[in-house]
Amino acid sequence: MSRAVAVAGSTRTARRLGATELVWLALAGVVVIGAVLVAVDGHNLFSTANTRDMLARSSLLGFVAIGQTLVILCRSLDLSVGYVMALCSLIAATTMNGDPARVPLAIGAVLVVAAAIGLANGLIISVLKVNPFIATLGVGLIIKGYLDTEYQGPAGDVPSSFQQFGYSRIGPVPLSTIVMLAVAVAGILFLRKTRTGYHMFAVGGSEDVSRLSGIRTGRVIVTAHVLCAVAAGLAGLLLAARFGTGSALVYDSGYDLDSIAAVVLGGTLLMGGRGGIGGTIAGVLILAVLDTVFNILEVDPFFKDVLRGVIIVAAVAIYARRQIDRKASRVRFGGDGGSGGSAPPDPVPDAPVPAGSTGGNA
Amino acid sequence: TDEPADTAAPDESAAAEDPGAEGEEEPEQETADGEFFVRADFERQLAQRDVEPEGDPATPWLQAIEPEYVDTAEFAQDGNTLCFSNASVSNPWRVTGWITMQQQVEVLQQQGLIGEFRVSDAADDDNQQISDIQAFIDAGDCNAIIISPSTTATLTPAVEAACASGVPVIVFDRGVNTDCMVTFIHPIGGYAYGADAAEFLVENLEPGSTVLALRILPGVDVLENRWAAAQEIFADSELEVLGDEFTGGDGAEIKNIVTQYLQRGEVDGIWMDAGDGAVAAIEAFEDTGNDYPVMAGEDELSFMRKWQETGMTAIAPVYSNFQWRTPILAATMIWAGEQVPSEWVLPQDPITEADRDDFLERNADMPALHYAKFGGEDLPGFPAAWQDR
Amino acid sequence: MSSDVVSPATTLLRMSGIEKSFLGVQVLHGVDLDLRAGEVHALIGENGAGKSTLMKILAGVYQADGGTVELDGQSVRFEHPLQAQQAGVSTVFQEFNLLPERTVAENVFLGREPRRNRLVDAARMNTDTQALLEDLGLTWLRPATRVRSLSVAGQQIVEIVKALSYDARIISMDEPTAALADEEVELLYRLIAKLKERGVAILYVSHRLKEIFDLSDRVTILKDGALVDTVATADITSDELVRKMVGRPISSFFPDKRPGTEAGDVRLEIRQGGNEQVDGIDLTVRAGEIVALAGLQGSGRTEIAHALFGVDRFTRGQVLLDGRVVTLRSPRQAVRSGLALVTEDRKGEGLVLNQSVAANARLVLDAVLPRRASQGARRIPGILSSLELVSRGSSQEVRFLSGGNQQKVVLAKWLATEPKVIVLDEPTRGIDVGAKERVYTLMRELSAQGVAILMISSELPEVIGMADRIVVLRDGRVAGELPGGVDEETVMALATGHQADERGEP
Amino acid sequence: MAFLKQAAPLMILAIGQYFVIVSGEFDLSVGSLVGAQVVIAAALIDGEEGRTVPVILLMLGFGILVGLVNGLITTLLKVQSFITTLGMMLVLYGAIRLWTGGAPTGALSEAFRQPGRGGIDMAVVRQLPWALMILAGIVIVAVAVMRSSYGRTLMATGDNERAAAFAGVRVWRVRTLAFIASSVMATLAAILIGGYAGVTAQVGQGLEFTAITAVVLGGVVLGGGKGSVVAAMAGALTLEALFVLFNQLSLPSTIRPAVQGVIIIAAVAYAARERARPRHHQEVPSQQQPNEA
Ligand SMILES: Nc1ncnc2c1ncn2[C@@H]1O[C@H](COP(=O)(O)OP(=O)(O)OP(=O)(O)O)[C@@H](O)[C@H]1O
Ligand SMILES: Nc1ncnc2c1ncn2[C@@H]1O[C@H](COP(=O)(O)OP(=O)(O)OP(=O)(O)O)[C@@H](O)[C@H]1O
Ligand SMILES: [Mg+2]
Ligand SMILES: [Mg+2]
Repeated sequence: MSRAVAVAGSTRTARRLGATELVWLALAGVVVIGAVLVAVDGHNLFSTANTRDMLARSSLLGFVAIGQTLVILCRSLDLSVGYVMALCSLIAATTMNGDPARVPLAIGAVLVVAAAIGLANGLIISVLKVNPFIATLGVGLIIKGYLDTEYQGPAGDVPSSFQQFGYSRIGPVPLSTIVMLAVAVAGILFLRKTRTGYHMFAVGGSEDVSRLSGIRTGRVIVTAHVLCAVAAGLAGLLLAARFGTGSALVYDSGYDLDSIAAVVLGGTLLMGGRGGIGGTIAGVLILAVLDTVFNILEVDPFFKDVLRGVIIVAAVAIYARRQIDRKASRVRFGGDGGSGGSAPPDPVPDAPVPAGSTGGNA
Repeated sequence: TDEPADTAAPDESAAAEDPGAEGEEEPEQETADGEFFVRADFERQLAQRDVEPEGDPATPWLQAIEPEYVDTAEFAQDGNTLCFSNASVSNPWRVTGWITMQQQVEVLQQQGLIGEFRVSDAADDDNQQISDIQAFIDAGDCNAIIISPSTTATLTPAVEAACASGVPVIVFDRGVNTDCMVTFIHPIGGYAYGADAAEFLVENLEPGSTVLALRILPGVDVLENRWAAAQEIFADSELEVLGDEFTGGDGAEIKNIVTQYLQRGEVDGIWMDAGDGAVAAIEAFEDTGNDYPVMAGEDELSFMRKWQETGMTAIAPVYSNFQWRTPILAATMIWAGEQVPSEWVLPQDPITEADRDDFLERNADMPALHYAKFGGEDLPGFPAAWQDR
Repeated sequence: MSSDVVSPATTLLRMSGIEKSFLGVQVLHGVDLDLRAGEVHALIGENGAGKSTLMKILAGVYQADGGTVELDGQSVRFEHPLQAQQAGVSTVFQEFNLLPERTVAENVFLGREPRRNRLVDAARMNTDTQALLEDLGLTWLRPATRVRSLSVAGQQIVEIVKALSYDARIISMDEPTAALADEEVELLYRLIAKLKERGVAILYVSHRLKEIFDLSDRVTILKDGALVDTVATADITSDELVRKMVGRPISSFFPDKRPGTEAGDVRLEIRQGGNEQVDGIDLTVRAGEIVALAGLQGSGRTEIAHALFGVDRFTRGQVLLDGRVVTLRSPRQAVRSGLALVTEDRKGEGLVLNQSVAANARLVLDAVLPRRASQGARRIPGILSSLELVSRGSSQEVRFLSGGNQQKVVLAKWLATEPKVIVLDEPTRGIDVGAKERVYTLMRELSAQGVAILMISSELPEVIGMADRIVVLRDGRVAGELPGGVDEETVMALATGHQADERGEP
Repeated sequence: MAFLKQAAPLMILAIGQYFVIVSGEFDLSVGSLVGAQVVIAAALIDGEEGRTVPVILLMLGFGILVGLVNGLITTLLKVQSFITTLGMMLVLYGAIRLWTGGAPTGALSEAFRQPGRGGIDMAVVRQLPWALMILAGIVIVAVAVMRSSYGRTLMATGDNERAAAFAGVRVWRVRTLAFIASSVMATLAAILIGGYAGVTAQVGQGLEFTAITAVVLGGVVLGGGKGSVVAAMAGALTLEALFVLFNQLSLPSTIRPAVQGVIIIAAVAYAARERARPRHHQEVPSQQQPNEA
């Protein structure tokens, strides 16, 4: 019996390795293929310059995608992140207004505004029961209206001290990437170490089950949206640091859909309940590596879009394949000799014989 | 002065520090408002229209208005790898210019003046373009970096970093808030463009006539300048501005909006901040049975052909597309240690009815979304390169 | 075991006059129930009697429309399951309430994960779960296993472990043994004994009378949402209990065969059918015959129906219809060959809830025989009225119908295709007595018309009362075949693999 | 008349999107597809009248192909349609520009422009636009389809895929056909839009979100199984009327997105309330209620 369980257990773990690991494996694959292609072209993908480039490209999308992971885990979605980023870059730059002393104030303002938008998203979804797609699209439009009315172009001035956030590096690693990875680690710890993190998986897995287990599902969804918006706010800060000013036009750069693509590429289920930030980071890195490789190879920008579309769909198709295989795990009479591991082991030999009232002496 | 920000880019910090600039004007309601109108720039650009540019009129891309030459001896070198960070090729104006640039590069490559021509395209994403520029800097083997910024101002730090790397930097089209580059190449600018169009409407419409303004997107400062100049001029006129609408440059949207205005009343003139979709606006008049308006489009051939066909009263303001050749030539000049203007202001003459047919004839075989003043007729690839794409 | 064993009969919980309606249909009519510390209180009644509803009110899932709940003499009203949990009431729900993607430990501690320094202490969660499992003798269950990979019984055990882990004073269990084999039932007995010693009150719902007599101190009987009686278990016999529950002697409950109903030729035959879930299935159903598939949950009955119907496949063996070998790869082919399948999960697999009665009833015609759909649909009103469907018209959405009426729509949908073989998987699950009788009558009518019926049911009286032959499954294999009318113990013995007389009489 | 003519393309897109949404999926590729089709038309026709019909047939073929690919990837490879069609959106956007070098080339023929631009001259209304007649034709077909067996199975699939499968519905086929319908509608919309306004580089951009918003505004539920095709069209008409209203009210154009955002959230929230009401008992009470215990 225990043998059967052990077998079942080990095959389980072998399968489980897949989820996030597969994405990192895919990343490794992309890096290797990229490196070969780049080498054939006479360059070195791992040169300091190129390594920096790959990492730098990952940081902005990284912030947004970390937040997006949280909402997608809850079976929600945030289409307003692009607008939040734009707004936050403007708030940051105009609040700082060239004065290094105002940097903390600006960061505070950005976080508060972003959190408030996330709160609005979360409440519209959980209290008004508006589909997340429409809710966040609508909130995005509202922000867009505000931006279009208030800002006719880049505004504000970021002091050079804060621009360091966007430009300085430690060795080959850009500071922004380090911060992004720190946020990612914080996010991973949040998901793995806090109750709210646990509950996000639960709510995404099944809202009803979560509720019956005493989870206040609305709060979880709202929290996820607040954190997502705050992550987008951090991305806005990074934009401000890199631009030296705030810019509304960022909302047209497609970070909303890109971040969702990165999350899904990272193996998180769009239906919620499974996945994680670790995979998302790999997803973001895959996109960044592709970008760098395409750039070195001078791939036509439009061909890049084609490739990206194909790669995203292909990756998700592969994950879906594995998902289907999973179901075959509860085999009772399989070709594999019927070992399975699904049926509960029959007797419980080592259980102490109970004293007192069993069925027998009723 | 060679403050590039003065022309294409408003210097917000300057504006913020010096609110008097617009405060003392105390303009009446309809004039250009606030932030995106810097009167000094406006007036200088309007004046520049009348300045005779230096150089051969046959090669307008090498002409310059009131140039202040800088010495480039420090950048003279034998290396000839040219790097170009392009904002995007996402609209017909940029596509046309990009082809011209490539043709120019080919010529110079054959002459051995340019070796490798390395390009990255940021697909309209500022952040991506910053990374692109950094990648060039980090690669360390560019002998010159040309930058066509995707948004004014936001690329300032990246351009400064490029300058700091010691490589000669050339910026063209939109500007950035720094003067660290060797040369900043651009036509006269947005105020002049907007004013050309607005003045034409004021001259050709009866007082009391109505004008509809069609704009592409809010928040793009170079486009805001065009509109700010137009507002300034309309305010001083007796024209009534019915409204200003954002169209996204989408023909269907333009036609819808114009049709709606026509249903509500007369529209005598159309002002556009860019000529994309001008034909759709004209068709709205045709389809609703209204007389043609007085129209300011752009030197896009679709519009100019329609203009010729209908004989309407119109003007094609120009945002000189031939400027795409200049940075390439500038790079070779810099390598050769020749002087270049620190701010290289190219001529920007609108096409009027007088020279319209001439330009149409020269571009007879070109596609509809081609720009008349693309300035590549003398390049060997002409005309096939622009036709086939 | 008698009720006076529990000496100080402190009343922990008192529910009185509980009323509840769904969609204007009252399902609980002023029910009273009280629980004492250290007692096992059985709650019995037919399907749809309102047992689960009462439990869910206690658990804070539903709110009563009327009546009061007192806990320790204090009036309480649970608006959210969390409040019930905090008040010391935990529940094993009838439907699974687990997250398949999470581990056993994560599920057990869902909503109240142990923390240290405000962070979830996963290690402790695992050791606590491990300890809990060891305590219960469930050493083969690993805290870190994903629930998805467990069997139905394994999942049921996790549910129970989860409820026990709350340290609750009141634990209600809604059919906790439904998916369990005998050994696990034994285990549950031991657990319940331990809980009793600790003074926990247990509200226990089961359809297995044997368990009621084995375990409970008192029993409350519900019928059609109304309280029939609460008695000490020691003071009542099983016959009396059944009579109170059903309200009439069981024998009259199942209609007699129609005169002239005869078993004809073999319509359906499965020879050595097998796949990953079942193996070596031999089965024949003749025209005009009702054959029942009996077995514990998870024994593979539904799987046979699914494999037969092309939802899953038999990877081994043969299926013959009217003597000809057929390969049915999809429900569509099955329908075309004259098969019909009334699924066990009415909401999940049987109905498109947001659509009208009419749309549901003609769905199979639309899907499989679109060209004849309109013509076939003309029969539907007749079928619905012969089933005595109660609805506000054929354009009413089926989600607003009661369970029994929903089941009638499902039946109508399949009858409209005029099947030759009809498979009924738990056809009376969750429907009321009247509707049940309608279903039974219909089955008799169909077999009189020569339709071959394969019935799957977990309710032994139904199996025994309706079937001509009973095929009993155990662990995916045929354990044996019995004639209709045998006693429950014989069936259970085959189903569990134990001799009936090994256990005490119920 | 003019208003309906303007609204026709969005209504047609909404009909197409409706088929997909009601089956429980999304189609994010329609905006890109409209753009691609207009550009394809201009490039292939290149001003030659004689090529009009063959090119339109080719466009329809291309539309069917796109729908087929969307549908098969979604149903057979089990990629969520959000991702499938997002990928398709990127691929179409890139491929078309790759092909034309970034900006549209060629020109449309007069004949091609007729359906979107022209009409039959009439006494009272001055002109009966072709677009309106095409729209009417499509509406009749769409309503008929939704009443047909296919329509019912489509609805059932969106409502409960499993139950539909148990009833013999070939879910993959039904959904793939819905994607094809959506792409064909996008193609027809492209013919009208191209005809109406000619070729511009930006044509079609963002139409997918407008179309989805329109459908949802019509009370069709994302997730499938609820709402009628007529309501979806009404949603498109409402949205288009809203845009016209903004214009009539001379609402500053920059603020319009904000108003639009508020209106769609409010409308959908209201619809969600209405829907929740009759079956509110089935749901566990929302946890926002104050604790009375
Ligand atoms: N959410 C609901 N909406 C509508 N009706 C419901 C709902 N839940 C239960 N009912 C109805 O209430 C009645 C009582 O159901 P309940 O589940 O309490 O029965 P039960 O005694 O637990 O039956 P079983 O033995 O089948 O579990 C049934 O007629 C059922 O159809
Ligand atoms: N471990 C499992 N995880 C998920 N689904 C399962 C598992 N075991 C069985 N099932 C599915 O549950 C359904 C019922 O299983 P099965 O046919 O084995 O039981 P049954 O005898 O019909 O019992 P019942 O219908 O009473 O649950 C089948 O569709 C089967 O595929
Ligand atoms: Mg029940
Ligand atoms: Mg079953």
